[in-house]
Amino acid sequence: MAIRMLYFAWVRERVGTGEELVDPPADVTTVAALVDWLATRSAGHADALAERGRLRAAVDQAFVTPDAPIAGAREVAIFPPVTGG
Amino acid sequence: MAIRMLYFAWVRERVGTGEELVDPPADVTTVAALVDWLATRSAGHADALAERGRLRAAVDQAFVTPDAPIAGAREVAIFPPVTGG
Amino acid sequence: MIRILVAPAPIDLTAEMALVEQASGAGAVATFTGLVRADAGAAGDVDVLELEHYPGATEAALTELAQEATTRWSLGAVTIVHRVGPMRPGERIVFVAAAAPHRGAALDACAYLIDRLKTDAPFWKREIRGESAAWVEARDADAAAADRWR
Amino acid sequence: MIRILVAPAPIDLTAEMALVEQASGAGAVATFTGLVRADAGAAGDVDVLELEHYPGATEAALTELAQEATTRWSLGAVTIVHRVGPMRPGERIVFVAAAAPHRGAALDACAYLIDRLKTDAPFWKREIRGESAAWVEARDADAAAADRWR
Repeated sequence: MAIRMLYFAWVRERVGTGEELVDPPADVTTVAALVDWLATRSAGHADALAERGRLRAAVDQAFVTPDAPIAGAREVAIFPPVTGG
Repeated sequence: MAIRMLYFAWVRERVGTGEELVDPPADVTTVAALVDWLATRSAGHADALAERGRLRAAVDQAFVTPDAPIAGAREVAIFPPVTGG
Repeated sequence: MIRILVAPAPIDLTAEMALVEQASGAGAVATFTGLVRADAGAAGDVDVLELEHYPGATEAALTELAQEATTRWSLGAVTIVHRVGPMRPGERIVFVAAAAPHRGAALDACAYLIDRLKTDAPFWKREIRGESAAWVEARDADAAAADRWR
Repeated sequence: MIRILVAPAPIDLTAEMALVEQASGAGAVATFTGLVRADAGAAGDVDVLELEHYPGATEAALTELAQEATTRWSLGAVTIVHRVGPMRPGERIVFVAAAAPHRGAALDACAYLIDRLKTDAPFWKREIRGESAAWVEARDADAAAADRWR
């Protein structure tokens, strides 16, 4: 099933879009695996997702760690550490 | 030398005035001794100054403890614990 | 900037905040506002709260308090405004603000200012309910809160 | 009262404070206001600060944060207003307020809200200086400040 990917801040800039629909293979079951797979999609993706330690993620708008499952997820967001306030 | 006495809150109400000039004898050298001497001036003074533990004082607008000297003081204030803010 | 104001007029929060925010280095502003509480417990609702103070000594105590805060923390502005005289439930009694480059200093200084003000500035509250009036008793919790900073 | 607002309009402090002060049981109101700093250090002055966020997730995160505060402290009101989009030095980025019957809860809850907001809400700052733009890096101190509350 297709997942709606969202990218924010410099991740968005480097990927080249803030939003895309993706359909990862069945063996991609966690956020970490999804990031690995996304990084193969384009040079922009590879650049944006190179430094895994600087990436954070949310699955269906809930903040998660990289080992979080993505089974059934409709929306996954990848972004840098937040800097609000 | 005369001292300007100031009273605030319920001390003022019980003394019956907010301000008076007093000229204590030479052996009255501390705030505590001054309060003892003031308490003999009227029934209102005695009532206002009866509970020494509930009184606070300032000498020339600086907050002091009962053992503080009053030598040279121009203004002494007696009042309850403060309740601002 | 240190601003101390003790006056019977209602506290103009918008104007006070503008002064604090315009102070140099104000990236973070923490404030505390005390209001006359409408529901004053077992004794029934308060109609009027009266604030008495010690003119001259009050301003001196608040100025000293503000100066102590600026020696403890790097602050762009400290404002202490305290209303005196009669006021109604819901109205502002006191407004305290601290501005600093970063939030830790602003938040800590604001808590320090209001905790110390409660025990170190010569104000006295009297609650008026109908025909009766009662002086507010000092709270041990206030002395304990102020002692945290010594 | 819990009020969450994420919007590009300037933050109306007067209106926000009025809402907080009118909440029931508001004897004490603590606020924190974050301003765009004019002097941004070695890289020179910031002309414009841009705030990007994650629509939907931002509001959900702030609502959850406000609800957590109301379970920790007895609060009459919690307000979190965060501006997004472009803004100028001196303008308000964020306004947080907590109202409670007594000051301890209001002050603690206010510090909690801004500390947790810094690490738990999906906002990203970009500083624009002349022709160049740079994303602000997250600060370890913010994570440490948020961890104090866990």
